[in-house]
Amino acid sequence: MPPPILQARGLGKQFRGFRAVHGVDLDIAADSVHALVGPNGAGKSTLFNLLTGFLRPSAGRITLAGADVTGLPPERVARLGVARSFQITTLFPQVSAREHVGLALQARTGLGWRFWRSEGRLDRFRDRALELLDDVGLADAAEVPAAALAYGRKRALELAVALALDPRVLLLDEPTAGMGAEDIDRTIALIRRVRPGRTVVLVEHNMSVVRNLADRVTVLQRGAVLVEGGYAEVRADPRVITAYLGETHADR
Amino acid sequence: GRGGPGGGGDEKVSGGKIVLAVLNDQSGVYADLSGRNSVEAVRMAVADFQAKYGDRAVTKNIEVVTADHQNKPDIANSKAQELYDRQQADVILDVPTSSAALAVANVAKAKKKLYFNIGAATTELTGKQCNKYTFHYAYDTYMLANGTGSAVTKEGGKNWYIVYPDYAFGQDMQKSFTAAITAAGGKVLAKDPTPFPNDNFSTFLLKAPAMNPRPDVLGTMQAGGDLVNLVKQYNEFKLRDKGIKLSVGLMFITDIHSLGPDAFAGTTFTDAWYWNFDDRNRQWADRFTAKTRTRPSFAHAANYSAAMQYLEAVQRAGTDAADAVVGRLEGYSYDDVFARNATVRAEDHRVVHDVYLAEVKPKSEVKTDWDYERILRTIPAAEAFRPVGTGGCAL
Amino acid sequence: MSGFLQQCFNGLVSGGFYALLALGLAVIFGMLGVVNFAHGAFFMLGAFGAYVALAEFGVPFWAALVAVPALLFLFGAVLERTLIRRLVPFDPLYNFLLTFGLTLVLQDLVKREYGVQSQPYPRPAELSGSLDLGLFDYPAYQVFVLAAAVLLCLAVWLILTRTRVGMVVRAATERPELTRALGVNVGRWVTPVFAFGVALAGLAGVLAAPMRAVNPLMGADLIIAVFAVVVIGGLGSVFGSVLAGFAIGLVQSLGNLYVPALSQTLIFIIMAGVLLWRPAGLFGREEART
Amino acid sequence: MIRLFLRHTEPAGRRPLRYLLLAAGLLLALALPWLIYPPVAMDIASWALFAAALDLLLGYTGLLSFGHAAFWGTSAYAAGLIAIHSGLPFPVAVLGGALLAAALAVPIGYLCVRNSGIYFAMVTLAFAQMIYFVANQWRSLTGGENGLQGIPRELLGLDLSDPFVFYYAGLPIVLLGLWGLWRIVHSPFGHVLVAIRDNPARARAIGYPVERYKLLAFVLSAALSGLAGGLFAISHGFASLQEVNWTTSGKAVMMVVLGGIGSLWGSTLGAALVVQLEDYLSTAGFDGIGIVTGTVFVLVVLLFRQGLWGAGRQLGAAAGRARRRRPKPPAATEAAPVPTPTTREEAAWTPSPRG
Amino acid sequence: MLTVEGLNAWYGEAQVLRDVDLAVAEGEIVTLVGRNGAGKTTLLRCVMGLHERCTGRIGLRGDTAFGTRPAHRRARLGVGYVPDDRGIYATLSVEENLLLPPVVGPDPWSLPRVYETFPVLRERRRFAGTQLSGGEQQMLALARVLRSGARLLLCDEPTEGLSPLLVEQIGEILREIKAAGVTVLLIEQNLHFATTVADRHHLLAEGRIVESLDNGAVRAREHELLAYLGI
Ligand SMILES: Nc1ncnc2c1ncn2[C@@H]1O[C@H](COP(=O)(O)OP(=O)(O)OP(=O)(O)O)[C@@H](O)[C@H]1O
Ligand SMILES: Nc1ncnc2c1ncn2[C@@H]1O[C@H](COP(=O)(O)OP(=O)(O)OP(=O)(O)O)[C@@H](O)[C@H]1O
Ligand SMILES: [Mg+2]
Ligand SMILES: [Mg+2]
Repeated sequence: MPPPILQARGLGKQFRGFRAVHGVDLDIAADSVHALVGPNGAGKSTLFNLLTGFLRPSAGRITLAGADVTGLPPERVARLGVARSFQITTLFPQVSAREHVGLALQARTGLGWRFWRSEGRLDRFRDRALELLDDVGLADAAEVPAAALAYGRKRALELAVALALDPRVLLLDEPTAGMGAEDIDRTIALIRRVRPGRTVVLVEHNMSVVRNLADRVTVLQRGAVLVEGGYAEVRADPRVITAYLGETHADR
Repeated sequence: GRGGPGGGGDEKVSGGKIVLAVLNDQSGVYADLSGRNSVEAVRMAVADFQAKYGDRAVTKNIEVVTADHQNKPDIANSKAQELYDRQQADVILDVPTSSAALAVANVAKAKKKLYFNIGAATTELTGKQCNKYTFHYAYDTYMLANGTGSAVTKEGGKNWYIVYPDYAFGQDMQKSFTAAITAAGGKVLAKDPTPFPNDNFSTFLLKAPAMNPRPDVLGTMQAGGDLVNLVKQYNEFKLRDKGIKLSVGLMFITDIHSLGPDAFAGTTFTDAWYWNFDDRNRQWADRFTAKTRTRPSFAHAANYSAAMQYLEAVQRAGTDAADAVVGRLEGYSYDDVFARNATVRAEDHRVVHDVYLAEVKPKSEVKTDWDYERILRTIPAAEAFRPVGTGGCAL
Repeated sequence: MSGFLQQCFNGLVSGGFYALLALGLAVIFGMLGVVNFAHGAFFMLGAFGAYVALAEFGVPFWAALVAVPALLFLFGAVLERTLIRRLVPFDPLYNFLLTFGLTLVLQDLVKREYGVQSQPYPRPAELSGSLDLGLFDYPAYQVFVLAAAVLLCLAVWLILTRTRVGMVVRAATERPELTRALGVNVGRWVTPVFAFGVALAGLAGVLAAPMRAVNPLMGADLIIAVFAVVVIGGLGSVFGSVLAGFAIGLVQSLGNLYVPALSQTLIFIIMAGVLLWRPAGLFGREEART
Repeated sequence: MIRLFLRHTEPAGRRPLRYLLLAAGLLLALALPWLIYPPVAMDIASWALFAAALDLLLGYTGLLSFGHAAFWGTSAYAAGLIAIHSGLPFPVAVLGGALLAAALAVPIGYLCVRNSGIYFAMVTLAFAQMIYFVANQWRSLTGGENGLQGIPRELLGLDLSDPFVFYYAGLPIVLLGLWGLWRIVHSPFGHVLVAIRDNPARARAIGYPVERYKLLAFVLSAALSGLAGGLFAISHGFASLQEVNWTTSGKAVMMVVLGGIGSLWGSTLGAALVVQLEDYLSTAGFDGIGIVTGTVFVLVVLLFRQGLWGAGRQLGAAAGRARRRRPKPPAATEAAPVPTPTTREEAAWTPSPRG
Repeated sequence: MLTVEGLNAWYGEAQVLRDVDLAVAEGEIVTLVGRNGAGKTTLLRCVMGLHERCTGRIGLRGDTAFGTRPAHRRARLGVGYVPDDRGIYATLSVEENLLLPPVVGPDPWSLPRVYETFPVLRERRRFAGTQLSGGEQQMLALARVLRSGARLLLCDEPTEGLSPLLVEQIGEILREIKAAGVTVLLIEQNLHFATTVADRHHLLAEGRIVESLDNGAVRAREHELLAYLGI
C-alpha cells in the first residue's frame, strides 16, 4: 500500500462540550478512493471541515503528504491541493456556471491579485472551463447564473468547481445527493475518470456509489471510527448493519 | 470678478450697485442666534441708510443677498467665491463657525473684497490669520474670557475650577480665562477637559465639591447643547447650595431662553450687547421685533451695525472700491446702537467697543419676555479686547 | 472611596441610556435584521415629545412617560408598514440606508418647527430631591432613571427568551417566505416588534428630557456611541448589548476622571480591542470560518 | 449583477455604444467649468472620485463603509500639510495624502474586514469617529475646529488662483483615479472580489484568502478616496473637521446609492447630483436641507435601488429587447450588494419584476 | 383531499409547469417522480403558495378557493411543508425550530413523541438549527411538520442525505402516519423507496404529468421507467 497522503491522528472537535468528532485516526492512501460512511450526525461533515481547515480541531494533528497542516485556514489548505465540495450547496448565486469554474482555475495562479491587469487575461481559462462543465453535463448551462440552476445541477457544478482546482486530494461531501440515477452514473464515471493521480475522499449514503468507487471504507459512528476495511468487509460487518445499514436494507 | 460694467447706473460703485451678502448658518446650530433674522437686520440697515442720505447717497441701488453655508466650511468657501464673483457682492457679513469664518477670510483676501465677521469667536481672525480685507466685529474668545474672568475674581470668586470642551474653542477660552483670573489675583485650582460633545458631566460636578480647598466658582466653557446639559446637571447636584457659583464662558440669550432663567439664575457672563440695556437699544429691538417677531440677539444687532458702518464708509469714500473703503474704516471711531465707543483698529481690524458683564435674573424678576439679563457693569472698549500687538497680526 | 463609588454610579446612569438604546437597537436587529440608524432620531423624538406634551398640552412627566412611547409605537408601526417592510426582502444594507435618510428628515423637521436651541424641561417635582444612598447623596431623578433602565432591560430580556414572540420574529426575519408556509402570520408579528423597539428609544428619550439638553441633534451624537456599544456587546445579542451599555457608561465615567485626554476615543479603543480579540463582539455568535 | 452584465457576456454590438458614452462623459468632464460655477465643478470632480472609490467596496466587494471620511479627511489634512510646509507641487501633496490614507487603511481595514454586512458598516463608522476625535484634539497639526487654513496651490510656478484654471489642473488626477478604479474592477482581482461578495465560504474553499482580498480592496479604495480628499483640500485651500465627520461618509454613500451601487459611472452621476443639490439649496431659502436630501435618499432606496445608472441601463435593455424580440434567459434582477440567499431566500428568488 | 387543475408556472419567461392536473385522495401517499429540473419542486411551491407566478386551480378538501389564500392560511388549513433545502433556521434552536409552526391538525405529535422517534434531536435541542448535520436537519424538517399535526404533508425529497437505516425509519413513519389518516404528496428520486411507501406515482417530465402509475405498474415496468428516468 502506498504511504498515506492525508493522515489524521487523534483528531477531535467539540462544540460547546458536545463531542462531534473524537479520537479519529485516519489514513487516506494516495491514489485511492476512500469512502466515509456512517449514520447522520456521525461527524463526517465535521471531519471534512477539520481536514479542510474550515474548523480548527480541538485535539489531534493532520498531515498532508507528511507536512503538518493542522489549523491552517481553508484557503491555505486549498492551495496545498485539497479541494472540497459542500454537503449543502454553496455557490455564487449571481455568477455564471462558466465563471465559477473560471474562478476556481484562476485561484491556482497568482492572477487574482493583479488588480492592474485586464480581465481579458481570464479568457485563457475559457476552454478548460467549458471542458469541465461538459464533463459534469452542464455544457448547455455555461452562461446560466447558479441561482437559476435546479438543485441537481447545482450539485454537478459544485463538482466541476472542485475539479477545476486540479487537486491532489478531492473531498466530496455527498456528491450524488439529490441527483437522479442518470446523473449519478455520470458522476461515478466522472470520478473514475479523474481518479488517476488523485486521491478521492467521499461521504456517501448511496451504497451503490460506495460499492462502485471505494477502495476503502471507513464507518464513523458518534464521532469515532467504528470499522474500517474494504467494501465487502464493511458491508457484512454486523456492527455496521445495526448502526447504519439496517437489517432489511437491500443493496441498490 | 467677471462682472462687466453694469447697465446704466452711476459709475461710482462697481456694477452700478452695492451688494451686501449675508453668509451664515440658516439651518444648523446658529440659525436661531443669527440665521435668517440677521438678513432682516441688514435690510433694516440698508433702509435706514437710504432714509438718512436720500439723494445724497452714493447710490440708490443697494441689494442684500444671502446664502446658507450649513456650517460647512467647504460650502462657505465656494459660496463666498460665488457671492463675490457672480453676485458681485461688495461685502460679506456674519459667517459663524470658526473654520468657515477663516476660510472666507482667505477668500476675501484673494478676491480683495471686504468681509465683516460677526458670528465666529476665534481670535485667529485678528491674529495670525488676519488680512487687509477682514474685520472682526462683535466678540471673540479673549473678550468673553477676560471680562468674566477678571470681574468675577474681583468680586470674590478667588478659587476656580474650570471645565472646558476639548477642542480649539474650549482650549482658547480656558487659557484666556486662566490668564484673566490670575491677573485679577485669583487661582485656578484645577481645569479639566471634557469630551465634546458630551451629555453627562456628573464626573466633574461630583469632583468639584470634593476638592480641597473647595472652589468658589465653577467656570464652564461649554456652549450650546453641552452647556444646557451641564447646567441641568449642575442644578441637579445642587452645587449652588454647596457654595459653588456658576460662571459661563460663552452664553447667548437664546441659551437662557432654552432652560429658563431659573436654571441659570445668578450666573455671570460677558455679553456683547443686550436688547434691554437702554432706551436706544430697546427702540431698535422693538423695530426688529416688529419685523421678525423675536427679540434680537447681539448677533442681529451686530449685523445691523456692521452693514451700516460699511455703507457709511462707502459714503465717506464716495466709492465702493475695496481699498478705498478699507482706508475709510481703519482707525475710524463711532458710536451706534450696537457698538458704543467703537473704534476700528487699524493694526488688526478688530472692532473694539464697550461690552457688558451680565448676570442672569431669577424668573421672579423677569418682567417681560426675553428680559433675562441684568447688566452688572460696562467693560470699556479699551479694556474689553485683546491689546494691540499681542495677537501676531501683521497687516 | 465614596467618591469613587459615586463616580461609578454616574457611569451606570449614563450606561442606562446606552443600554436602553442598545436594547432597542438589538431587538430590532435581532428580530428584523435591520440596523436602525434612525434610533437616535427616535430617542430625540421621545424627548421632544415630552417637551411638547408639557409645553403645549400641559401633560406632566409621568403621563408623558406612557403617552409618548405609545405614540412612538404607533409611529413605528406606520413606518414599518409603509417603508421598512418593503426593503426587508432585499439586502439589510438598504434598510440601514433608508433609516439614515429618515434620520435626516426627522431631525430637520423638528429643527424647522422648534429651532436648534435646547428646550427647557423641568424635573418632575416628586423626584427633585436627593436620595441618601448610605455612602453618599444622589439626585433622586438619576436614581430613578437607573432603576427604570435596569428593570426595563430585564423585562424585555425575559419576554424575548421566555415567550414565543422572540422565536417567531427571528424566524420571520430569517426566512419570511418559509415561515409563512409553516403557518405563521409573519406580518402580524414584525410590525409590533419594530414599533416596540422604536417605543423603547422614545421612552429613553422621555427619561432623558429632564436631565439632558432637549434639541434636535441630541440623538445624532449619541447613536454612534451606541453603535459602538452594540458592536462591543455583539450585534444581535440582547444580553450583550445591555451589559456592554452599562459597562461602557461605567468605563467612560471613570475615563473622564483618570484619562481625560482619551475620554472621547476610549469607547472606540475598547471596541477595536474587543474586535481584535473576538470579531463578533463579546456575546456575538461566532460562526465557523466562512 | 450589473457588473456581470458589463463583462464578456456583453454582446459585441454594444461596444460602440460604450465608447460613445465614454467619449460623451469625457467631453462633459472637460466642459463642466463652462457649464457650472468652476469651484462647484471641482467639487463635483473630487466627490465623483470619492464616491466611485467607495463603490469599489460597496458595489464590488459588498462592504458598506460608513467611515470613509476617515480616509478622505486624513488625506485632506496630509495633503494640506505637505503643501503648506514643503511647497511641493500640489499633485505631489495629493499623492502623499493618498498614500497616508492607504497606510491608515491597513490597520483599520485589518480590524474591519473580518466583519461583513451591516456589522462592517458600524465598525467603520466607529473607527472614523475615532479619527475625527484625534483630528479634533490634535490641534497643533490640524488647527482643531478652525481647520487647516491657507493651503497653497503650487504647480511649476503657474498661477492657479482662478478656479477655472485650477479645474483643468486637478481634472487629470480625478480621471486618473477613475481610470484606476475601472482598471481594478475589470481586472482578475475585480472578478475575485465579486465572487467573495457573493459567497465568501465558497471563495475560501477554492483557495482565495478572503480577508486579504477584502483588505487589499479596502486599502485601494481608501487610497483613491484619499486622492479625492487631498484634491478637495487643495482646491478649497483648507481642510476642516467637516472632512472627517461622519456626515461626509454618509454623503458619499448617498452619492453611490443615488447613482447606482455597483456602477462606477453611476457614482459620478450621483456625486454631481448631490453637490449640485446642496449648492442649490444653500441659496434656495429653504431651511430644511436634510428634509430634501433625506427624502430623496429614502425615495431612491425605496423605488430605484439600482440608482440612476441602473434605471437608465434597464430602460436601455428594455428598449433593446423590444427591438430584438427575443426572450432573455431568466436572471435575478436586484443589484443587491451582498446577496446572502441562505438567510435571505428572497434575494436570489425574487422573480423578475419585468414579468 | 388535494386537487390541482390546469397548473402553469413560470420563472421569468421560461415556463416550467404546463397544465398539470393532479388529485390526491385522503389518506393516500402519492409520489412525484421525474428528472432533475422537471418541475417537481415548483409544483409543491405552487401548492404551498410560495411561487407567485403560477396559474390554475388548487383545491383542498372541497375548498376551491384554497389556491388564492396566502401561504400562512394554507398552512393553517392543515398543510405541512418539508422544503427541498430543509428550511432549518439558523437563528432558532433545534427545539424552537420544532415549536415554530402552530398546531394545525387534530392529532399533532407531542414533543416527547418526536424526541422518542428522533433521539438525536433531544440530545441537540439547545443547539442552533443549522449546527445539526445535514441528515439531522432533514429529520428536523420532517419532525417539525409532524409536530404541527398537518393532515396533508408536502415532502420534497425527505430522504435525501439520510443513512439507509434512517431512510427505512422514514418509510415506517410515513406508513404509520398514513395509517393515522394523513395524506402525503412526496417527491422522491428513489423509485425503490417510493414503491415501498406510496400508493400511486406521477411521472413528471418537462412540466407535464406524462404518466400515472400504481405500484404494480411500477414494478412491472420498472426497467422501462428506469431507462426513462435514468433510474
Ligand atoms: N457548528 C456546530 N455546532 C454545534 N454542533 C455541530 C456543529 N456542526 C456539527 N455539529 C454536530 O456534530 C455532529 C456531527 O455533524 P456532521 O455534520 O459532521 O455529521 P455527518 O456525519 O456529516 O452527518 P450527515 O450524514 O447527516 O451529514 C452532529 O450531531 C451535529 O449536530
Ligand atoms: N430561481 C429560478 N430562476 C430561474 N429558473 C429556475 C429557478 N428555480 C428553478 N428554475 C428552473 O425551473 C425548472 C424546474 O425546477 P424545479 O426546482 O421545480 O425542478 P425539480 O424537478 O424539483 O428538480 P430537482 O430534482 O433537481 O430538485 C428547472 O429547469 C430550473 O432550472
Ligand atoms: Mg454531513
Ligand atoms: Mg427539487
